[in-house]
Amino acid sequence: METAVALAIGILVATGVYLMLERCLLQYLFGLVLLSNAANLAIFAAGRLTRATPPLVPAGMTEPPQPVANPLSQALILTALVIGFGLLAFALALIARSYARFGTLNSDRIRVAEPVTPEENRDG
Amino acid sequence: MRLFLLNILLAIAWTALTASATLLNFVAGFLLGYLALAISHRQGRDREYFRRLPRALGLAALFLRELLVSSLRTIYEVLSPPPNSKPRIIRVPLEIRDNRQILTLTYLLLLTPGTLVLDVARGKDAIYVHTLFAQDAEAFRLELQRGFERRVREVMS
Amino acid sequence: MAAVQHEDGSSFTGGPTTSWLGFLVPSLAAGAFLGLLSQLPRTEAGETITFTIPWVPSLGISASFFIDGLNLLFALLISGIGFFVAIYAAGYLRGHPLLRRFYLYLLLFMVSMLGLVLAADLIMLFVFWELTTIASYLLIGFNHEAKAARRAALQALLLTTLGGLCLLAGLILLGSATGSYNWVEILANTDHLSQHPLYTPILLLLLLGAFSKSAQFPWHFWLPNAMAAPTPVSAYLHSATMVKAGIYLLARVHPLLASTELWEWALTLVGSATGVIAAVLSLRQTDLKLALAYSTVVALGLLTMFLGSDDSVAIAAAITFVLVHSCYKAGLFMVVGIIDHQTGTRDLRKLGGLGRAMPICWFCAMAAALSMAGFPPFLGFIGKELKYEGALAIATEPILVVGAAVFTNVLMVAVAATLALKPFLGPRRTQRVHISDGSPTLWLGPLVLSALGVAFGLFTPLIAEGLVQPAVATILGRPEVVQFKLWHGINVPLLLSLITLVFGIAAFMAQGPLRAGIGRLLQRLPTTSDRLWDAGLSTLKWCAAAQTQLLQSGLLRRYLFVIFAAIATVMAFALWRNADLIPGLALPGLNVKEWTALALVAAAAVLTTAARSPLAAICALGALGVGMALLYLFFGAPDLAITQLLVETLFLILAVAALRQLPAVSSARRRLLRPLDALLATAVGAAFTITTLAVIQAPFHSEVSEYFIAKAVPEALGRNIVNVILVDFRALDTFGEVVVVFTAAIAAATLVAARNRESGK
Amino acid sequence: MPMTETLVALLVLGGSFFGFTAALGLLRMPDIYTRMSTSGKAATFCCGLLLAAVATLFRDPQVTARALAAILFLLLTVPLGAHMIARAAFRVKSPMWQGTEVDNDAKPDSAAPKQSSAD
Amino acid sequence: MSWLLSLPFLAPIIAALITYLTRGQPRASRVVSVCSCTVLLGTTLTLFTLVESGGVLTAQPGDWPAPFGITLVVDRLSATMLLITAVVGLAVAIYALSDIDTGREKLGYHCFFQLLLAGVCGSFATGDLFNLYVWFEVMLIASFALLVLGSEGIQLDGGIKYVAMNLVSTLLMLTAIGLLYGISGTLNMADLHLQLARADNPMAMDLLRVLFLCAFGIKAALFPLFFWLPASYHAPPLVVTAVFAGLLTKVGVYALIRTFTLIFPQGDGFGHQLLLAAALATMLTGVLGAAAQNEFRKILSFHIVSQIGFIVLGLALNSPLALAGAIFYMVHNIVAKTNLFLISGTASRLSGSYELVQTGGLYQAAPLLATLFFIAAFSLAGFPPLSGFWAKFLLLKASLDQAAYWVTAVALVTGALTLFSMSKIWAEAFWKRHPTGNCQGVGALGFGERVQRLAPAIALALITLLLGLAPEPFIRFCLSAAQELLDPSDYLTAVLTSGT
Amino acid sequence: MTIADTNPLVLAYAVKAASWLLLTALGLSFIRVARGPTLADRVVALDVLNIIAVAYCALLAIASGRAVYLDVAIALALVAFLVTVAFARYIEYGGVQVNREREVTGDADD
Amino acid sequence: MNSVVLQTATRALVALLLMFSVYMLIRGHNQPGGGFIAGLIAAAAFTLFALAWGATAARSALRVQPGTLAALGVLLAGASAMVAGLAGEPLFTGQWLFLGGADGDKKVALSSVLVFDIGIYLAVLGAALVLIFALEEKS
Ligand code: NA
Ligand code: NA
Repeated sequence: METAVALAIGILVATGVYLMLERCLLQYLFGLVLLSNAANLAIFAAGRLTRATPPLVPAGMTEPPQPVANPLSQALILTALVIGFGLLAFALALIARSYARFGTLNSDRIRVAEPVTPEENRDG
Repeated sequence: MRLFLLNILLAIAWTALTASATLLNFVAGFLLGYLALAISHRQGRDREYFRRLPRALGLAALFLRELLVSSLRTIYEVLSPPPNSKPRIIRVPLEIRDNRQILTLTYLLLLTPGTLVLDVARGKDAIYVHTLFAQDAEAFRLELQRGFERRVREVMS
Repeated sequence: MAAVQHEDGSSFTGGPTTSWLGFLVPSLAAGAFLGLLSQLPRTEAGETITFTIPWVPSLGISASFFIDGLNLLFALLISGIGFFVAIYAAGYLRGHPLLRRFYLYLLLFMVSMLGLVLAADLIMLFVFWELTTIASYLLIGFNHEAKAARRAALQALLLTTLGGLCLLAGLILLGSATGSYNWVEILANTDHLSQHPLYTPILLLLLLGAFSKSAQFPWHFWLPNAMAAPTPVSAYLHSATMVKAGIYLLARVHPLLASTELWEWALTLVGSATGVIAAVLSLRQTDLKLALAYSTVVALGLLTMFLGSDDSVAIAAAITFVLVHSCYKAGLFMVVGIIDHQTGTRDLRKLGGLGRAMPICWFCAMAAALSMAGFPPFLGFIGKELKYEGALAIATEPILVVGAAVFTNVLMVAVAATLALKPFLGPRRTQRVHISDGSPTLWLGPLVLSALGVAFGLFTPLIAEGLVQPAVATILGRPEVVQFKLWHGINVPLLLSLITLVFGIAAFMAQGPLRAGIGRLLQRLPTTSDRLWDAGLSTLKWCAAAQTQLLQSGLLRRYLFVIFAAIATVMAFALWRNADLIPGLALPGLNVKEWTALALVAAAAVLTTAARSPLAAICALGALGVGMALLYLFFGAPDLAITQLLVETLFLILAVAALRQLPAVSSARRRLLRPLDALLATAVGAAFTITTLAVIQAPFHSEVSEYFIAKAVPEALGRNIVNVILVDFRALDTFGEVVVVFTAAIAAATLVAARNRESGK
Repeated sequence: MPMTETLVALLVLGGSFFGFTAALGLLRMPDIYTRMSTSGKAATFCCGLLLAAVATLFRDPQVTARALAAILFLLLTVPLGAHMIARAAFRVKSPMWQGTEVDNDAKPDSAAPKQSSAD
Repeated sequence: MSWLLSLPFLAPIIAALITYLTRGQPRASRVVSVCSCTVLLGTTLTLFTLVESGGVLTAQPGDWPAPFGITLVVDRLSATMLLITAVVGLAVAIYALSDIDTGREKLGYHCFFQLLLAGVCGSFATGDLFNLYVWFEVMLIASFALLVLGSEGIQLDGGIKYVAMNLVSTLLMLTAIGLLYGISGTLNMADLHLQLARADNPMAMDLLRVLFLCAFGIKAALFPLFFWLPASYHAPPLVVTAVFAGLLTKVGVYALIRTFTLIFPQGDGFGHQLLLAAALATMLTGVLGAAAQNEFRKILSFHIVSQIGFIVLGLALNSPLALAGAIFYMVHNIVAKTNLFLISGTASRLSGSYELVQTGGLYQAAPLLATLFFIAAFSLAGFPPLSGFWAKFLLLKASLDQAAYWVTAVALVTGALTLFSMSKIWAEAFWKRHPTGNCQGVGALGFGERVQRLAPAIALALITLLLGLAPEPFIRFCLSAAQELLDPSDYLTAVLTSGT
Repeated sequence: MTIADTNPLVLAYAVKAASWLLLTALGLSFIRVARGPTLADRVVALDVLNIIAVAYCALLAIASGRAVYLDVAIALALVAFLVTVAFARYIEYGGVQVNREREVTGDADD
Repeated sequence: MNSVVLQTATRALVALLLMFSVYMLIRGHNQPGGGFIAGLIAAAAFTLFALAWGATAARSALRVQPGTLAALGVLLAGASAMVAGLAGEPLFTGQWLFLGGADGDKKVALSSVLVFDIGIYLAVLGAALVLIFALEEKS
């Protein structure tokens, strides 16, 4: 099953990268989401995939009776998920704000910070 | 509402007394409590509560029947070759005006396979229903008004 | 050749007429001079005086100083001439608004220059070397509002710094090769260095440093340009002292490095070329200061040429010439400065008839010029005689050396004559009426320095035994006896002197045609060093601009492309190194539900990419989220599944809300198929697949997670091990994480708030 | 108790069959309205039956409560979502299967009717 | 110890929350911000002294022993970075008092600034790789916020590029950390050192090496991953640029140092060769990029890139002297670079522009500012006796000791070109006459503003001078820090016995 | 209590069959998500996809005998419709006007 | 969104979601759930409110500014971490107070860990709402 998951990671990365190379900022954002999922899946795989029990200890026991899935990689992904949510949300807001400001989502056309000619370096 | 809460309390008491915290036991306690309350509240304004429960059960029964019938029809519809039903969009005028009643009615219709509430008219005096199985618009309206709408009004007013 | 601004000669207003620094600096110089002079007897006796305080012991660097015959000579020159220059500056820059800064820079320079020659530590020497560069930069750019001054300052700074950096590398290598950074220790054992594998790099690096500082060809052009500095600076830094730092360095390393042909050839060729070229250029100048500047380059070239030799006479010639040149050249510069100050010009063609109005200046000019031209009984004569003698003694290529020496001296005689006669004789050509020698602060320096030329010539033994002989002994690393005589009898050097005088006077007479001829010659040259410099700078700027345009294109997708391409490249490189270990693709082991979830994830990813509308893409992301959640669920991670779904949901809601502000079908015309991007994306994806496989096919060390599983209930009192990790075992992560989310949220809100403010306006 | 297991099996099979028809309906139905009519509810039933199966199988009050809660939540949320989409589609006059019969008085009364939201 | 090691990030976080809650009253926020930075300075000074005298300090928040719980660990490198962060933080906090407008203050400037400090300090203090990721994120998101605060067009554009590329880096880092966990089963950096030494998985190790190199390379602005920096650093308000210039890329470099000394020691040199190539290319492209610029901040921004190359060069050479040089260079550069940006702010305040063409006259009008600039700029160019000289000296000597002459040559050329840019600024902004003659002196500023703008610059310039004139204590410190990096046995012992 | 120790024959086959059915359903709904054609179609399909995922959670609970999966089902049941509602609003009220389209996207054909 | 059905249903659903979120929070230490999940669910509740009644109404229903809520949440989490520090233990060490019997799962435990989780709950809720409201109010 490792191979399949690794392939899925590869597909997520490839599609993510492909999207990020587009001009439209929204596509960039979607690519980022894909990449972010790839990262989480990679951590998940790195913690090893087991069709084991969820890492919960049943009431009345001090340790799980049978092997459980790796709880640490899960905790890491949880953290990464929530952080990723924050970052993606910020990126989204930034893109929305930029559209409001520049009237375009085409990153080729957003040339205020690095203008094509020096004369264009007027903020307005 | 006061009586309903009281009924719940009684059910909890029953569950506690019997020391068996199962859902079934709770339902049993609720029914017992209901009977007890119905007996102890023979007079008074709160009689409404004891009328409403059977009606609600009646509504539920109607709903379940509709559900079953139209589910099967839907399955047939999906599995059979090209659509043999006649989709319609029908405006059904309503008498009920209370939001919660409209909501309940809408939910009932939405949950029934084959019918879909598309919109509530602006004055809340009608709903737009998309239906798969209605042969005749007028018949559908009447059926709905006499069926679901009436019962909803009875239970919730 | 950039025109030198004449502004510094006019009188100034608005600044302080004097400053306490105007007393301090000369006093310090005089103090230093006297203090150093008191050490003369000890160095004469061959003693080396050292003084050390620890500075950076962990690198073997100390703040150590020493005085021996060689550097005492330089130090006396620096402090002595510094004294007169400081006094001269008081008169010259009287009333200049930046007078105080001038004194500070001058002081900085003097201290650094003294430090440079007296430093016993190689690194200390470099420190002071660079400090003199800085001082020189600030002083050349003193007239900072003039573009030419800024250009000249930059030129001098860059050239000397480039050389300085080479010098630093050379000094570090020298330190490594000899095991010490201390001159005294290094010079104590000079035998093996020429055999050392690092000899050639050390030598070349040090020569680069010395040549650039001492304006050797082809770096000679910065020095005339540096004449943009006020005249006291030109007199002090750019003729008497700083430019001789390179000479000092050559002399200093002479015992270590001079034993090879490389040394001899390098110094002889570069020095003679410098001398000849600068002499020609010098004759051409009509600006007095520029003529002096080129003649300084001539002197530096000759000095280098002599230091190429291992012969004691040549070395003695060099040392004597250092002394002589510093005195007469500083004097001449100051005279020119006074002329400029008084008349407002230093153009030969506009000057004349000043002799009566400026008698002291004329006297000084005459005395210095005679010394420069090498007339007896001036010190310059002895210098010149020694030069010829030394030239003849140079074994490698006597004809070349003698030829260069005679040729340059001929031209120097002409230049000297021009300087001493042209401005002072003939009709007055300037408009100004009140022309005089100016205040004593102005003429004191030139007077004393020119007079010294005569005095030294008359009291030669003092000079020979006290100054030159110890220096020569130091350079050669063996005791030498140097004797000066005004009359050697009739010999080859005397004959050469006579030839020099005759041809020199002839050249003076014919200077008009000569100047024109040189001008024509120069015009035929394809380029000059100065023009090359400009071309170099513009090439640099062009390269910089081209590189920036290429790399920093301003296009986000291009940036990302390069980044991903870099990632793919290095990962491919890493894979290539381990090509034999690349795991095979063993498919299997998955049951149908896992396959479905994975397929859903993959298909949703592809759909996101292929979707024509952002909203369709968002729907695809929703499906992707479900697929991911199912995967997590299948492999025992319900918490993750829930969180994934919740996060996905909230993000999608946010995205849809944001999209209400964005163009609905923004990608209607996007190019779906971009082969290059696809290739890159596939490469990166493949690299990640292989990396993941490489990682997870190895056995896993589960000690840490086992620990959490074992301790969750008994010690952390929780049954959901994931949650226990989050809130207890690794609570710090979680804390940081909520900080991130908090920050992200308020940051995003800030973006929107700014918008609302804007639209509210 | 084989009875229980059999009941569970039936519920499971019935439920998943509903799920399958729901998805099939999505594909086979000609327009958005008919798709919604056939799919959303069927899927909800599917869940309801499966959750009932869970409750039956576990016979643990906590599990039963959660299964009932899940059913309740589904019954509350799914129709709501469906209605909102249907309303939106209706109001923007999402394309309708040509065989649909629309009452004369059944015209959407949204404030500003828009073009179809085809994407 | 737990308090002391937590305070560097805890204090700014608490300060951030307070300033957020009081964001309506900028005056309160200002006081809190400066106080927090002062506390930070005190704490980090204490840490520095303790580490200097007593070696590696550790703490186990949550009281779970290493390598299971997260370890906070401060060794010489961390202590140095923490201290310099506090210094820069305080300087910038004071400068910001007169440089940040009330509008931005109300939008939460102080809050984000404190969070940035928290992220930076957390990154330096943690001994756990995943925790490092978390602190990186704190820093990153705070930097996003600061960059776009005020939402001017140029900020948004710069912000897009900055965010876009840094998020790629973040995801790379996350993936790399996850996969590294897959090889080693641990996240504790000391434990990673031991586990990876045992791991027999050369391909995965090489791949992860390069992944980390790319991830941190983007953060550190290495060639060819640096585009985000020149694209954005001139966009935000000046103090923001100043603190970014000082700290952000250095956190990336710090992470590179940790990665390539502690986690992936040299091995067969593959990683270090890549680092070396990247470092040299970075030095040259950065400095050439600067040569093409004509705006004060853009020139400085490109120089950041170039100087990152220098620091990474030290890491790549991997000798005690080189690493010491890298650390010294880093500290020197943080101080000088931050100061240059602060000075550029005052310069543009007085002369009206950052564009060199439109500025001038400061040499006469503001001699103090000119002096400060001169010190910082020539220190950056590596002139003695300023701090930059020793930084350069250490690296040059290290490269010459290894007979890496090409490296020396590149370093020398870079040094000269650095000087070219610095003198360009000097000539244009200071020496040249102001095109309109409208150049004010420092005296034109109010007393408060004068102090707030100049005191930090003076303090930083004094540090530059001090490090240049009396470098011995710090060089010795750097040498032992480098020793500690190359032979982490003390570090390992301290961490792996922590909390047991 | 897992399938293995209850009635293996009936229940296990039922679960297996149910699993196939639901997974197929998942795939079919995804096809509708992909095909659209209108946004509403995609959203409805996504909704169904979510609900079937809820069902699959229940199935997992039965198959594994672990009630944990119910929690996932509940959470999904509770929040999935939110996306649908958000989309509904988008469909009804729309994004920016279509006629700004050309001006804003400007994706030239270069 | 001006829909009778949505608005009316929302009243019930929001209450339900909020209750469920508290449930997930409290049992999170022993069952799936915890501060994040619970916080996100609570955020979903208010999101629904905002969708139905508008962000302004949702904001006033929350009564506290969401940003303030988030800040307080982070502060609470930080404070719970520092409690241990005051008790002389390393920061973030769990502090437990047991009420009732000392027997396994029966006892009622109050702990700094729970407070920490509540802090996270508030922080995540507040932060998510800041985002939602910001983007909703814009549109
Ligand atoms: Na993520
Ligand atoms: Na920098």
